[in-house]
Amino acid sequence: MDYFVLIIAAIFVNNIVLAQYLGNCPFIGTSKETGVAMGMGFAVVFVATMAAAITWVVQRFLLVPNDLGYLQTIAFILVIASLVQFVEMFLKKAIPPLYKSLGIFLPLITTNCAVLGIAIICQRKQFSLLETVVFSIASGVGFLLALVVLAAIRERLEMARIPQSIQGTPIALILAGLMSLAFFAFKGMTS
Amino acid sequence: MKEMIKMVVVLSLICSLSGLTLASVRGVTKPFIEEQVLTYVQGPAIKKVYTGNDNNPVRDRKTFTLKDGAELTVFPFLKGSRLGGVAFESHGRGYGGEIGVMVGFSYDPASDMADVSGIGITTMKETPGVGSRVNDPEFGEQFKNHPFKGMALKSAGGDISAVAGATISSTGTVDAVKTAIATFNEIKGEFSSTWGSQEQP
Amino acid sequence: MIATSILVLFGIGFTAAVILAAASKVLYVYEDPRIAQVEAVLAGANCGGCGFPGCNAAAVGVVAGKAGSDVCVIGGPAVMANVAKVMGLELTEMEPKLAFVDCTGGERAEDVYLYEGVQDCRAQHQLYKGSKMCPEGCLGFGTCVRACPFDAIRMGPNGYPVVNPERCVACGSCAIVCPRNVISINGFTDDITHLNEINDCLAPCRQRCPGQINIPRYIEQASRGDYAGALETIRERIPMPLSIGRVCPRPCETECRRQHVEAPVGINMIKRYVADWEMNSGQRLPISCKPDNGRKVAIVGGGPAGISCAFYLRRLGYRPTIFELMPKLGGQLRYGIPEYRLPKEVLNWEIQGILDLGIGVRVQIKFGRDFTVKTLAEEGFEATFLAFGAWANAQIPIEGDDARGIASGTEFLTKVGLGVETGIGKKVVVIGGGNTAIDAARTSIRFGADVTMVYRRSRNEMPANDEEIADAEEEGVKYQFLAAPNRFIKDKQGRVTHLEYTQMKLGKPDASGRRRPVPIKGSEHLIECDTVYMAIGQKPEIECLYDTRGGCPLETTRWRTVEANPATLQTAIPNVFVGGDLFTGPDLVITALGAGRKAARSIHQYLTTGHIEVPDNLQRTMIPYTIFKDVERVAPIERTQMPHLHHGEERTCTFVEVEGAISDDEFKKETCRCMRCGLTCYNRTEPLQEEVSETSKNM
Amino acid sequence: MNRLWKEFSKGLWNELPPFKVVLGLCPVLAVTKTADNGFGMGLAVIFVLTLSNMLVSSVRKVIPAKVRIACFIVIAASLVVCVELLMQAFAYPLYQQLGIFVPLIVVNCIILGRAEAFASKNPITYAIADGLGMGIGFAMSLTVLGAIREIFGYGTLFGVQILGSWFKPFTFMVEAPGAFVCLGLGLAGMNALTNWQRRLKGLDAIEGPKHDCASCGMCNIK
Repeated sequence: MDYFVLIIAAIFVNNIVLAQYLGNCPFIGTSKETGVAMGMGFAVVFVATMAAAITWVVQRFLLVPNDLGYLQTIAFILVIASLVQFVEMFLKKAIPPLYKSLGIFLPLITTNCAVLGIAIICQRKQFSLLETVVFSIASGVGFLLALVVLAAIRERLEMARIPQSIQGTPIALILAGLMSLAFFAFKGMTS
Repeated sequence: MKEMIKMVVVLSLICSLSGLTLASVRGVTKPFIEEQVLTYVQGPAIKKVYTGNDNNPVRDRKTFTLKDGAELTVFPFLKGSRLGGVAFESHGRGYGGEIGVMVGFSYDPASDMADVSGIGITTMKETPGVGSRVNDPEFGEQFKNHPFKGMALKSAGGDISAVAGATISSTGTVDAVKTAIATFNEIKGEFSSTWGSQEQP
Repeated sequence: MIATSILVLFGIGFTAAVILAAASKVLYVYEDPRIAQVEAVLAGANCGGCGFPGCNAAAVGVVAGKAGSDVCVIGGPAVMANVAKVMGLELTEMEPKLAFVDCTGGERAEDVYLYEGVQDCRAQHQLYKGSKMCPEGCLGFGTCVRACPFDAIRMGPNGYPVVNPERCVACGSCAIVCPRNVISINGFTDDITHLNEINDCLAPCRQRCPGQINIPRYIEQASRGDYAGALETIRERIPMPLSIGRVCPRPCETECRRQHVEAPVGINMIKRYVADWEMNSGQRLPISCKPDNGRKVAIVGGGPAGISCAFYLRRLGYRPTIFELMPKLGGQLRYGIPEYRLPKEVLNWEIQGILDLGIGVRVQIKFGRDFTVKTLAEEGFEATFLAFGAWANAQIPIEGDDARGIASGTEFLTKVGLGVETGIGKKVVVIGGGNTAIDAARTSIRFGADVTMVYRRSRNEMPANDEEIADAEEEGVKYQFLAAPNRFIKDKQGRVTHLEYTQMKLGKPDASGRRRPVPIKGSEHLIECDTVYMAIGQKPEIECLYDTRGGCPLETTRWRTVEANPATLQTAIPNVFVGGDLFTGPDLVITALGAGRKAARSIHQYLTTGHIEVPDNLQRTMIPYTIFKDVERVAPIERTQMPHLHHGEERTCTFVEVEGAISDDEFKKETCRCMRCGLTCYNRTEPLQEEVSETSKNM
Repeated sequence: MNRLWKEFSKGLWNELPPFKVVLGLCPVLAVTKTADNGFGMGLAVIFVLTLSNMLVSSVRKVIPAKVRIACFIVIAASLVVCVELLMQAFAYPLYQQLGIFVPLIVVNCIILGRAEAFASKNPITYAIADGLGMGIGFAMSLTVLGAIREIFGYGTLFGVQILGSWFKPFTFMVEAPGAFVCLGLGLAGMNALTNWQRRLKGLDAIEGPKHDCASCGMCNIK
């Protein structure tokens, strides 16, 4: 399959947050400041890619040969949870600067549905290993993009006159809706 | 160290317990799931490839063993209790991977007359917007009530028009249908003994 | 199939656990085990109130020493005790802090333009620094209210935010978002160690008061009947409201905006009223102090500066000891100011209350002779505050000044204060025009003498208070203005009989702005006298600072005062501080009290952090834009007169206090006269809103 | 009994997820295209939440603190796989509709959040009541949201045409943007209601619901 199309589709057309509804808790939770949003976004790109690649191996060489496809969910989440913890320890030891900038986000990613979601989507679409890697990087970038854009808008909105009931999460969701509407336009590009 | 061992033991134990539970649940639900998958995944394709039957092809399905040892599930179309046709899945190589095609046949055991009654794409990974258009009605319609003869692309001397710009996908689809015709011819003799003699109310 | 399922999941779980277990060994990074322990005892709400991102980061911060055991703002004392236990820290009492709104202006401050933009303080602040005329005041859009994660701030009815102390955890979110620095997070220490800064909301009286008392606030509290609160406010800045309420020459009243309506508010009479209320109530109000931290500070000199410094050091938890040469504490208050202005009974009551907080006293012990800075350090005093005043009298070296019967005004007043024989005669001449001179003159009157005051300029130039001058005149003191003493004439026994002076006339103004007296040739006159008190100024006695070899580690000035950093009062020896008249030369009691607090602040910071912080926006002079004369829309109310307890003849033979207390009604009226000024705002009798809405209609 | 009712009922209104406590947004957005999808997802969550609360509460004393979260995840994941299998066996069309959001129940913060915040600290009966209440509340919310989107998006309710042929569906409502906007407006409406009630009682209005994911400090990263 054409990798370019795959990347564009993953970032824009089927944006992981705005079109696939994945990873909404961190999307709303960490989009108050652009700096934080960047950190979270990069952490997701990093972890999602590793998780998708490793779960691909687990699926292909452990579950499928043993006809245990139904254990996919539990196997994946176990792998991802251990992976995140391992990566945290590894970064702390080996690359402390990187740990400093991404470390605080890592524990939060264990239960981020974007990571598990990307891994499962890759399996459902029966991607090859390379496709899996490319797709998960692109999806992560899509998450990063949406998160940073939302954070930028919300920073601007800090000073806006918003009715009391709509302040906070509601306005963030409505903004996300408008962004999603904008991304919706990409749907026409490929079909 | 002791703490670590405890950690490993507890986690492994819980995983094994969960494995036991899940395997049991899986064992109980497996037949139900198979039925449901056939009904809802292949069911729509089966419905598309043949009209005029009054049975439930999924419930009446039978598994045949081919010459090369592979197993094939065949869905019969019955009208009243007369066999009017069958459908089964066949595969061809496309651009992005295998293309699964449900091929329906109209078959009259008495006269041994058979045609392709229609096809439906079940699985494919073709390029969206290009190869994926083999799933479009314009392409699929060409197979409706198509005789076995001439089942090839126009470029190969047949009468099927390929999807523009997606020759490989089109070829893959046609190949799948051709394979299905071969398989059909191989096992059609067993059909009437399986369903034809049924005289049920 | 069941077996494979169990096996595979067991395998995954086992592998994951083993890898993690192995990794935690192989990739082990030493992490202080206390981090986990501290984190375990924190509240775990990840609220961010402490300023760290989450409880884990806060724990790391505590272990790294970046935060104390009081890191958790919502955990309260229990959490703090646990953190302290883990860290082995001494349990420092957590000082409760609160968000503090330093603006009373709100809607009272005038708008300079009409603003219709985004209702957010930060947004408006970007447009010409906000619409309010006051450059420091609250803009009133409630950005802080929205920023508060604990729902502890509300917009009050007067257009500025009000903090709910029950909910506030002092997380500081409000202070961060406020573009005008109106909100700060204050605790007890900040309250009593704060120095006026130019962006505080400082009414003119507050700017002028050398003690920096929050005058509008205590008047407002007093007007509500909250006398205890008013006294607490006063005691945030000075420890002696009773004494200062009697003796202060009230520089604050010279700046009071009310004088542009009719007359200044009687600030000091309000202070005196609430202080008297406490004394007459029969019991002392509790004065909050931090628990004793066992650190000793020596205070040399038991005058106003020393008492003030000791008071604030004690409140900050230190263990101060006052060393006093005289038999009793009080300094000029006791030995300089006569009984009829400040009864000794009142002074004793006030000083006793301060000493009862736990301040040590050693009397009749002389600095330089009985002890030195060095011996103090050996005794375990970590810092020393020198405030032994300015007791040396200035001399005019004129002919015959060695005659008997000539003494200095302070000597005389001290003897009166000590209750010893003064040797006063029947005809007294007092030379000088300051308050000490007046005190000497009025005291002499009470000894039945005939008193003439000789001053070389005119009445207008006299530095003493106008009221005092008038009171003295009323009591029978004669004035001889524009008279410069030439020589003393003595009899055979060596006792003074006459003072010869030259008549002067006023010439051109000199550097101090006062017109310089010029002698009129040939205009010598004689005044008959048997006693002369010279009160022409005092200087500190700094000989005691010199060691036996004549060396002095402290720098002194040509006015014989000790050199120090005026903002911190720290001398050349880092742990020695000076204050009071020893630093400024003869000055007001209120100045000395203010210096005592400033020194206490410096000593506290020096002893806790080793460094004394000097904000670069300290208010040193009057803030120009706050001084204006067009005080509009205020209905005049006449100023209350201080009642005199006795009059004329009767007064001259008694030392009983002259000024009395104002009545309850007068007190209420006087408190109502205060316009509760801010930097540019004040209470108008007619509200301001109408004007704004009118102009907006016209637009 | 009183406390039992309290733990059960709090999820139905006072702490109604996701309106009063913002938890588990992804499925809320993704599966509320129609009322029956929302209802189906709600049932799945009730099942998983109740059982996971029950199991977590019953094993809470034997699990070492370090692998606590891992064990909770395994428990939740096993239950989710059960749901997956059961749904495939008996409600395959629903399974197809919900897609990957069935396996993703395992990372729904509502499951781990309740396990960590409630079940791991409370006895089993209360844990069950809490899970059941929260689950039912969540299902209610999903169904209502699904119904709204379905009515406006398709003109149907539970698949039955209720609006006449005059009605031109707003496709917007069933697509992703509609999901976000609907949920946002839903939250806003809930806030407005709360504020109105508070004002009736003479209290001040409050600003939006606060995130309440006890297991995650995401919202406070600075």
